[in-house]
Amino acid sequence: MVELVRRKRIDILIDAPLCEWLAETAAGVGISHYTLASLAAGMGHGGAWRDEDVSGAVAKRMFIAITGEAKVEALIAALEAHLGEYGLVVTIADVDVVRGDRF
Amino acid sequence: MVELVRRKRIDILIDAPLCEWLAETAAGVGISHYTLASLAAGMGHGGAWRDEDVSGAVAKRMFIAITGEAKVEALIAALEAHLGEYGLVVTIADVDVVRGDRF
Amino acid sequence: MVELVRRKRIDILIDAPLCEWLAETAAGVGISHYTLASLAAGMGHGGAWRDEDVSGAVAKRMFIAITGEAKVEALIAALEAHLGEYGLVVTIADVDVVRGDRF
Amino acid sequence: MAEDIDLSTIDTLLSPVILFFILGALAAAARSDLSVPEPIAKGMSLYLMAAIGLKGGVQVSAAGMSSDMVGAAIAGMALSFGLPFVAFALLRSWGGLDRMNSGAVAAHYGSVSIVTFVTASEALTRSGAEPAGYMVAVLALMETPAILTGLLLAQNGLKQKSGAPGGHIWREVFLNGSVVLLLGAFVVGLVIGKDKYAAISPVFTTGFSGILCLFLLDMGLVAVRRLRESRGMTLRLASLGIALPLINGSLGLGAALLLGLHAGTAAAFAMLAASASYIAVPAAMRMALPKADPGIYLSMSLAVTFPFNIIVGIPLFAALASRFAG
Amino acid sequence: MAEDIDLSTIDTLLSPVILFFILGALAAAARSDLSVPEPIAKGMSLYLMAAIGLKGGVQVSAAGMSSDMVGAAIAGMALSFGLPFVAFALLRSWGGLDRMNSGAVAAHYGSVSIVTFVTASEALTRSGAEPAGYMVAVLALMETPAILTGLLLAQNGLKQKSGAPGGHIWREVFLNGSVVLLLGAFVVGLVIGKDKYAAISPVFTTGFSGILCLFLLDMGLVAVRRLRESRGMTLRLASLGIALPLINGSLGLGAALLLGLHAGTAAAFAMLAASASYIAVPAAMRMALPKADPGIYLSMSLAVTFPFNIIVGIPLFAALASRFAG
Amino acid sequence: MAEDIDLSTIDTLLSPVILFFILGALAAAARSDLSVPEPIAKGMSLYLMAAIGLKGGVQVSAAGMSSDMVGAAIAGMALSFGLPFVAFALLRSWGGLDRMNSGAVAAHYGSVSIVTFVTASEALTRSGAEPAGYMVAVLALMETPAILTGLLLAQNGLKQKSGAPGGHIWREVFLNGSVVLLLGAFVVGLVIGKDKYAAISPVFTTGFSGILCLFLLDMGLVAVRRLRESRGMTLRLASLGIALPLINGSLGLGAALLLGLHAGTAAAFAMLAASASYIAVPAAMRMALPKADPGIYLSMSLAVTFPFNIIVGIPLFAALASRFAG
Ligand SMILES: Nc1ncnc2c1ncn2[C@@H]1O[C@H](COP(=O)(O)O)[C@@H](O)[C@H]1O
Ligand SMILES: Nc1ncnc2c1ncn2[C@@H]1O[C@H](COP(=O)(O)O)[C@@H](O)[C@H]1O
Ligand SMILES: Nc1ncnc2c1ncn2[C@@H]1O[C@H](COP(=O)(O)O)[C@@H](O)[C@H]1O
Ligand code: NA
Ligand code: NA
Ligand code: NA
Repeated sequence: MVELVRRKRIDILIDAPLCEWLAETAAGVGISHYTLASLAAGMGHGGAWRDEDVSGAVAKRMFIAITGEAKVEALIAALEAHLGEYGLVVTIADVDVVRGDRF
Repeated sequence: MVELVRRKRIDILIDAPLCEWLAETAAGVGISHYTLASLAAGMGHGGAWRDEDVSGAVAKRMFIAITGEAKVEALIAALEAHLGEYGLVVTIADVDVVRGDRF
Repeated sequence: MVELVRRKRIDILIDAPLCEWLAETAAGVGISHYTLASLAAGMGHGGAWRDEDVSGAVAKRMFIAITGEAKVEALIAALEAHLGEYGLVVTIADVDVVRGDRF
Repeated sequence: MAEDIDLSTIDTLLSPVILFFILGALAAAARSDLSVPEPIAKGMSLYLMAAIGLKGGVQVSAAGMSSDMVGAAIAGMALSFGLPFVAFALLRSWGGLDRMNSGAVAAHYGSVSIVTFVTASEALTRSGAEPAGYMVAVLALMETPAILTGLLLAQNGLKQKSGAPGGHIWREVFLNGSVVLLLGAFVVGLVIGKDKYAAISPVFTTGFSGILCLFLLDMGLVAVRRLRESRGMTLRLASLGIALPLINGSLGLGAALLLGLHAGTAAAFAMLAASASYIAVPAAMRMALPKADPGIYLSMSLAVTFPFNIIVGIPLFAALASRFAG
Repeated sequence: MAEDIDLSTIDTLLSPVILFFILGALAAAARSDLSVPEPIAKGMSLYLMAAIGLKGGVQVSAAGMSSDMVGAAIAGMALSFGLPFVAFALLRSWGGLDRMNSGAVAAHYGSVSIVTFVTASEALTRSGAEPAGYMVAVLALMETPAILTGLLLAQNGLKQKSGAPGGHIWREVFLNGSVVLLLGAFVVGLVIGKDKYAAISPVFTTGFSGILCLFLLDMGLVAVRRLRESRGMTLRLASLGIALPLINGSLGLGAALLLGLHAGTAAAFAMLAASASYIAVPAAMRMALPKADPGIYLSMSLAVTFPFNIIVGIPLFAALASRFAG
Repeated sequence: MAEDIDLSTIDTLLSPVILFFILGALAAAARSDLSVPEPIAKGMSLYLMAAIGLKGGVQVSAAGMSSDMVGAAIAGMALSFGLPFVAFALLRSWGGLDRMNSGAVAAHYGSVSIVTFVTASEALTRSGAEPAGYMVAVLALMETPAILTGLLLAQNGLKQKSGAPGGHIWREVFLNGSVVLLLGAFVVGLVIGKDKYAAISPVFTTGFSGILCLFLLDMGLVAVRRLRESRGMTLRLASLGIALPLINGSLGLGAALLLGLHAGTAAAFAMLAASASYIAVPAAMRMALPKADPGIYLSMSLAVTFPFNIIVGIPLFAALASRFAG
């Protein structure tokens, strides 16, 4: 049987213009692999947004990384100062992965 | 260290034409913040669908909300009558969030 | 109250050209319902990719299926031989679902 | 003296527009991975709606309002209200569908398909029998009444379940994007008239046939893929997908003859009646009758009736109109 | 002898381009679900930028460099640097915004809106007062200086918080896609000249007005939807969204008159000053001043100032330029 | 008497099409955020394929079938089968790649790049040496044979691992969207002929160069971005990315001269041989040889060979064909 290993999945909802910065911040704490999912629309404290807005400034992406607990904590610490001002929505969940040594 | 708080993440797969109705139903039970993710294709009891279909009628979205357990239960109760007829696929998972007071 | 049932959600990150093959493999172990989510970009051992690449060869999708534990294990076993060469990223998480008999 | 429409079937079939439709259909049938990105398809359909709206408005601004126009508008709305009754009866008896699905399908056949109208206009114009500009307004007016009838039939009277997406349905029905764009562009065309239209006619007139080719390529792909993915389609339903456009088209042609419309306009009117919606109505039905099976109504209108109208319906009703209209 | 621009307000309002804008605005106001897919809108905006860049370059390659050009470029950059100070003062005092948001909004008003410029050019050209080709380069040069001023004002001097997305901001500012495409296409136009442009002019010149109609349809939809979703907008801010283009446009017109630009060019110059960015600057502000509220700056520039300029600003400054410019 | 192609290198480089490619490449090199939405790029590539397919078919319908056509088709398929052997040998020896990756890359170089062909046609037509219409069919025929050879070489004979996506590969190979659209549009063009083409020629002929400009802008962006993200690229592989088009192009030109093709057609034939696929073949390889590194084959074909062909290959082989072809 294929072995399953417990890891963390961190999801960060972020403005599209800030994705590159987030990727660099994540790489800085050792999270160099990630995926960006496409989002269509949303509603938050700052009001509604849609991907259709002509100004790319309000489009958002979901940054997803599967990694170990320590790195997740390091990333959160690195983001701490910006959580509020960038309006990041961060969730962390337990996942089982195959080929656990990769993450 | 940044404090992590346990919350629920509810994912609801729904037809694009019904998203607005779902958002209103969710707001009715106090879930006013959400994100809609883009989906490309799928297969279910009702057959296959693709985002490319010319009639927007069969496109789907994933409604995602992070919130407390009580509101999740309230939302499910509010949707109960429609779960079957709208073919909603609903999943609920545990997540840890930062800035837990926001959710 | 609506009854919640514990199921597994399996997410498989896969190259767009291989989606059809994956769907057939999943159907082979009894997972015939699934959803494909749209992804925008990512970074892994094989370097960066973006959905904007003119050659569809490097676009990726997230295959999502909610199902029982046994079928998840069967799927992983069926994929085992290909996990490495297709560069699949597989995660499995616990979710609670409504209408549990459907999954 | 009957106006002559030079539109032999074989000639229509060999027009580039139809050939691209057939190319798309064959590619999908052979399971080729050819596909048109959805935003491009939607962009082209917005373009086509803006273009026919504009051209209709410009034409009416030149030709002036006519009494024909009022007659056609009233007849069109009456047909849109009435045709679903015929369809409903046949779907329940011969088709074997339940009340809910019959009502949902019937709404599609009372309403209209914009692309069928556009393709018919293009074919008629090419054969020297351009339909009157006001037909665009008639098209827009015919989109919605059928939805009312279909809902009445499906639910045995209109009711509103609490918590269901009620208000949204009526907004979807009356302020549907395609209705708004068609009528809006029609009004823009009316206001600007021929002279100001000249500056934008390279995009909206000169480019029209070419874009329509690419759009129908996609429609061919989509129609056949839909057919392949159909569940719940039966041979009986497929036969209704062919019978209904013939019946509705004949009723439409009859009404046009009674109104004394000229041949090109009468043929276009018949095609409106014959066509079945696959954009505005499915979205409304998905909201209003979520238990109705989209596999059935989309497959019938998009995968059976639409190709039938493009390939058989247009030349047929053009020939009939040419023979009988004055 | 003053050049005469035949551009009465009512005539502008009845141009197809403006009517499509109004159609989009009305559709959104009525909450229709009409929408243009985002990739199509982005594709059209790339097309429009390539087209005006090319046309500007080709025109300069025919007309040759002129000293006007240098004057206009310097004046444009000076205005872009300077106008945010005026805006900032008004936003803080009358508008009641804090330093951060005032700086962010001010940057938008110092910078320029490409679509406003394109629409103004189209209207001026139609009225026989085509702006000089080099104005495209002036437009590109005016995009960025205001961002500097806005940041200085917002932060009370430039500082860099550690860990903030610093390098990216400056790349976004100077190598912003729209600046690069505009200037790049301008250079391509300069290099190829009139003869080689002929082969591509059917797409970039003949198709221009038609595509602009469809693009402004989308802008109308987007502007009104943005207005409806605005939080943090006040009546005072809305009034500034109208006052600022009037003030800035007048300053721009004054500068143009001092430089002795001819009427069409002067009107275009005034419109650059009057317009507010809603593409390049918002993205930069989102990075540089994440705490500033995008709801405020996008609503003011996109939902108030842009429609005001399209409907009132263009005919107004065209008339003023026609009266005062030589 | 040799036909004269008036296509000096510098003149080609200064054509708008090439300048837009260079603009895109420079923008990406400077790390500008300029980008063309993927659906727009895909839409433009569908348009370009439909347009060259149609034009080829219309031309053949006017010129009639010729024996040249059969010769070129057979020679083209033979080259597509054979060229990967040369590439494979060089990739293994000089390039230092393993068997798997060498086979995957070799398949790309035996196959063809549609955009290179389109750009070559445009340049040749502009210089008065339009290639024969049947070359579109030759292009389509050359897409697939190389995939077979590449797989044979990579796997040391064809085998099918159980559970691997076998059937899909062959569908992808033979019913690949681009092959189907090219050949389909070619047949449509053959059927409709010159007269019926007139109605759609504003879109497919008049608009061609302009759309190609925008498409090559995107190709420049994509090629350079791909180059920057390349891992596994070595200087030796890059040098092969330049050597292979020279070798393959010369072999192609030789074959064309033996067949006695006229200069424009011979140059186009040489460019087919010289070009490397970056759409159809990568997708097939991703399925058939998932362990082969897409970073290598995409970078070589898209980021090295494609720009080389556009900037050096086309004028070079045009000049050679002009000198040697009759
Ligand atoms: N509780 C939530 N659940 C899901 N998505 C959220 C939630 N809160 C905020 N978001 C998303 O994050 C975006 C920004 O949130 P805010 O900063 O609150 O405006 C919103 O537009 C939503 O897309
Ligand atoms: N078990 C499942 N896992 C993931 N997605 C599902 C599942 N069941 C249904 N779906 C999605 O929900 C859509 C509608 O489902 P259905 O109502 O069964 O046709 C499907 O087309 C899929 O996209
Ligand atoms: N740890 C990870 N977390 C999230 N996504 C990943 C991770 N590793 C790989 N991916 C995604 O999977 C793709 C292929 O991974 P790889 O095979 O490592 O190149 C990457 O481009 C990412 O989009
Ligand atoms: Na009908
Ligand atoms: Na300004
Ligand atoms: Na080749």
